[in-house]
Amino acid sequence: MNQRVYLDYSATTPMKQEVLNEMLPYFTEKFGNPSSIHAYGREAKQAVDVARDRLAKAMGAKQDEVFFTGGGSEADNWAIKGIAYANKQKGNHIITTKIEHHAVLHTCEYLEKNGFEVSYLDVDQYGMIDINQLKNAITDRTILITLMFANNEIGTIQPIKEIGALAKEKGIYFHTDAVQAFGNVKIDVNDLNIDLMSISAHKIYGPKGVGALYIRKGVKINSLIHGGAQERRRRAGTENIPGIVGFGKAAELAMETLETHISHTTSLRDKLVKGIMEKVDYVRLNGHPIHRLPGNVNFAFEFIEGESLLLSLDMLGISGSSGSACTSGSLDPSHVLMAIGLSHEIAHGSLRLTIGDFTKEEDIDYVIAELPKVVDRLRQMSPLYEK
Amino acid sequence: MNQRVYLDYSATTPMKQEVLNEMLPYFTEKFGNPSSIHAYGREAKQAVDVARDRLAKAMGAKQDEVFFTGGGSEADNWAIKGIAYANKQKGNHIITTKIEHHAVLHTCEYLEKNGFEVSYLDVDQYGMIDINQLKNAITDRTILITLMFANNEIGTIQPIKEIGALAKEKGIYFHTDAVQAFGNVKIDVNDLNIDLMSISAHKIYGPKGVGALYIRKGVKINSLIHGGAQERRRRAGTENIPGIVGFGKAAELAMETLETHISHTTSLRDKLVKGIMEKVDYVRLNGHPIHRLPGNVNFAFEFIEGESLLLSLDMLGISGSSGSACTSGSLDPSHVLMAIGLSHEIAHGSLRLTIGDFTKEEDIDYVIAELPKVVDRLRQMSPLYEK
Amino acid sequence: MYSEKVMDHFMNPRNVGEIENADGVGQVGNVKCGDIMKMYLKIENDIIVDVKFKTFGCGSAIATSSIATEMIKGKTVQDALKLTNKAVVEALDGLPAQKVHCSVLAEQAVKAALFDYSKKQNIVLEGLEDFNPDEDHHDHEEDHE
Amino acid sequence: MYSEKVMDHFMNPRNVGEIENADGVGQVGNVKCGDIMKMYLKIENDIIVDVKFKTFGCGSAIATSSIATEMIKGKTVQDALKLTNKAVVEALDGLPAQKVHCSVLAEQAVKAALFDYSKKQNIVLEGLEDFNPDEDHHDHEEDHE
Ligand SMILES: Cc1ncc(COP(=O)(O)O)c(C=O)c1O
Ligand SMILES: Cc1ncc(COP(=O)(O)O)c(C=O)c1O
Ligand code: FES
Ligand code: FES
Repeated sequence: MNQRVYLDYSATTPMKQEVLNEMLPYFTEKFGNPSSIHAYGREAKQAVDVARDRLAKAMGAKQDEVFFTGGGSEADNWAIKGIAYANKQKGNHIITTKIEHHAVLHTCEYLEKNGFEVSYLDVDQYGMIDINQLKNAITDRTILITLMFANNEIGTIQPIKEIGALAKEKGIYFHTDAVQAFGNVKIDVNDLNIDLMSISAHKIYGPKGVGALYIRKGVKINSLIHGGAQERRRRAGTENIPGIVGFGKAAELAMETLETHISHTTSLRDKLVKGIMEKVDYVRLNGHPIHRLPGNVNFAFEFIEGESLLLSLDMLGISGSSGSACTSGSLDPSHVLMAIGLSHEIAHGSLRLTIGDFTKEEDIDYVIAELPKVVDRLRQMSPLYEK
Repeated sequence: MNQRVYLDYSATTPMKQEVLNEMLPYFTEKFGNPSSIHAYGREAKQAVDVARDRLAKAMGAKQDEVFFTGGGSEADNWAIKGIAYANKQKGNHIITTKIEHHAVLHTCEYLEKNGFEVSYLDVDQYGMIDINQLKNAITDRTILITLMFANNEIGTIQPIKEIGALAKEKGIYFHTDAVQAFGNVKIDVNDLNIDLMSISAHKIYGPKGVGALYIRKGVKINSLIHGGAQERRRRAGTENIPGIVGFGKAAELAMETLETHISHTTSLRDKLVKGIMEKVDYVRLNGHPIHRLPGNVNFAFEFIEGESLLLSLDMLGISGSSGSACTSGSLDPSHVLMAIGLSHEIAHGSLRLTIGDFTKEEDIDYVIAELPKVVDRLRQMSPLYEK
Repeated sequence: MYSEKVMDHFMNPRNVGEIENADGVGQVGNVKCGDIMKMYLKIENDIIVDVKFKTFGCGSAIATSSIATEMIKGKTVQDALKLTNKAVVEALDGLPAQKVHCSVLAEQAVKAALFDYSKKQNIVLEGLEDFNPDEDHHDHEEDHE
Repeated sequence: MYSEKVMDHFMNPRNVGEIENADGVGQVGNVKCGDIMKMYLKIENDIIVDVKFKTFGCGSAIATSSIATEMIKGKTVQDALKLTNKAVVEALDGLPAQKVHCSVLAEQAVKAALFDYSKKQNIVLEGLEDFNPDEDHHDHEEDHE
């Protein structure tokens, strides 16, 4: 393998050196527990305060509306179960979509087994919800709309502002899973009328195992993890100080470099799409042509299967994914690709390539040169392909 | 401040350099998501497997019985809620003690609000439960005994083997919060008949924000965090690879050095207790004289209040705690000290000093020299103290 | 978490001690909550010429007692009665939110000592008509969820 | 996750292609599951003298097809009938648990081609009496919790 080309930034990102540098002192020297009142404890507490402030700034929130968690999945679980159980006397109906991340979908399914009703909105061929269908789904028992900001597989970005305004008008809590959007799209929770928002550090060049939940002041929510008085009594557990410090730094960097990040990834994305579409036939681009994450490319190649495509690319040093990272170990075709109306065999032939800050133009050139050959080789082997 | 003496190892430990060294490559180079099938993903997956193996060895478990979490509190919440909801058709009764960590207590209180019944066992003046009281508390509706291995404030170690045997005999699940015991006491989950066990990395010189739950094969338990297929579909969320790697290394080190660790901390502990008891009057040692954590000292000084004691020590560079770290920010006297029968004013005057691998003999000498002066100064200011 | 001013008054408290045959003695707080403040006043011609305190309590309790004694020493009884917990907090450059109640304790200790003085003198002090020295002013306002 | 042997057969599959006028052709799997294997046999005097395959499927599906063709080439029909998925897995130095079913698919593809051969020859092959070429052998056995 001569070259290593990582194109799986939506699965996870490498941490930036600046982030690691800020974290390092907190492992072995400034190792205190923020709940302790002595010098070590105060030093740790201050570090958490700085990080919280950076995150709040990055989303236009107040400091005391940002709560650290152990990741994006925990944030999703907390938001949905926490709202559901705290507001069940008001109603038991939740609205979501068919293309949510499993952290949202499986949580909703769990609630369905426990007395809640969930409506799963359809999406069109580009992965967009229909705001009218959303309006019609609302009943007087609806307590929560949980609707992802941007999709992790096909990159489609939903009309969050419209949804937020609708939720506000109807007096329904609005949670958005912004794990993929945060750091790739400008987000202001007030402008967009978001009540709760999940984010995760490892998707924005920060550490794994840290996330956050934005909770608008006044929102009625139960805890998911009970115990000590951390996070203003809402999320127990000794704080992951280095992780939180790293998340803060990553968020700050993301905001400082947002424009160049977007233009860099968008231009490489467009180059990759154009290059492949020109050289390969029987291929389509999944997701929305315009309203999509800057670094997201998702192809469906007919007549071949995703895993053998991934394996072949991996042998060439190219790291991609088919469907979401969480499910690429699974054998089912992605629920997102099914929801946008792909047939089973085409869904099976999907390939996600996601671009990030460290992606270089020559990486894209390499993929444009190699990928068509791989597709061709596999098609030659396929009983479905007639030349 | 000329000297810095950290005596709050039960709140959290500094990470060992060996642990950090193993973690470092996983932040910026080997940064893959274990769910990805490409080279970066496989490398990450392998790292998790190694760590899981190390942890399994450290507790006598099988690899596939160890599940990583975001910390000890999450493990406690998962174990208790997970067992409660998965077995509620069998019964709704849980037995615990009055001296559990808040991660257990508040979780039990939460379940009480949701249809479960909880018995809180008393402890004697040394913090020991009465096995007969436990026996009598068991009903045919009892589904879980959750009883901590060693107490975080007073260090008392419970007769876990007897409890495990009793639980097994009665066919009741036995969970133990071993966050303080793991790494300080030899633990074999089979020998002790433990069905579920919570542990946390940052208490054993590992990273913050990582824990694990041991779940014996065959135990019926619900998930706490739903979503992706990680941790054999039982705990969703992208794995905290560097954290998990660090936990594995810390556990391995703990097992390798267990004997010297115990003898080192025990001898310094005994020296500290002796030194203070000889020089200060109106003082008692809280917790069990023999069955206690090797590094735990907990004094009750009459006529003075804990926070002013802590602050004064902090000015001398000595970091201690009053009660548990999680609640030292709180104003209530510790529930543990109340449970062992201390009066309010004596409970308020408690000081926990916990010793670890980096504690030196001269640190203890320094405390023995300074602490009595501090106690005396505060007593001179106290309206309760009559010379 | 504490300002330098608080730490200074905590580490070097002013006017610690007792006054024998004090003209007014007040004690507030209770052992259960972990705080007791006892204040002694020597008053001559309506002027507080000396003041001492003893406190069992947290760092902030000690600091507020200390600064409160400084703030009323040399003042008239009427001026001392005007001492508010807010003034105490300001004089200390602030207190953490959950510690503001300690300053209330300091205000109450001064008032209790002045109330005792007024009873001994058989006078009624304006502002202390309804004062109840045994009232519990110590509210920890926990909000466990 | 795959052994070197699997990766070798995946990257350099043996006997890819079609045989014109094959004596037996079998196809198993279905597009919905993402795997189809098609196997072509040339049989002379009860000996499999040539075999080719085409597979739409995962890496393991391609590797098992490839090695299966190697394992039956030059064998008698009776010996080929004895090919088990277990032998295929062993020949590949193992497969991940969730990929073992791909080897079942390879075994079935061989059987389906032999069944087709027996029908064309109007003979009954021992072991294929109950063979149903349209049965779905592809069981993904998901265990979502
Ligand atoms: C006995 C006990 N259980 C649980 C916990 C919680 O662990 P963590 O801080 O990793 O959430 C702690 C420490 O804080 C503890 O001492
Ligand atoms: C849209 C979305 N939501 C939630 C998650 C889960 O976040 P985490 O891996 O931090 O638990 C992910 C990524 O895995 C994601 O892409
Ligand atoms: S007086 Fe300070 S905590 Fe109550
Ligand atoms: S044949 Fe390989 S996954 Fe089904």
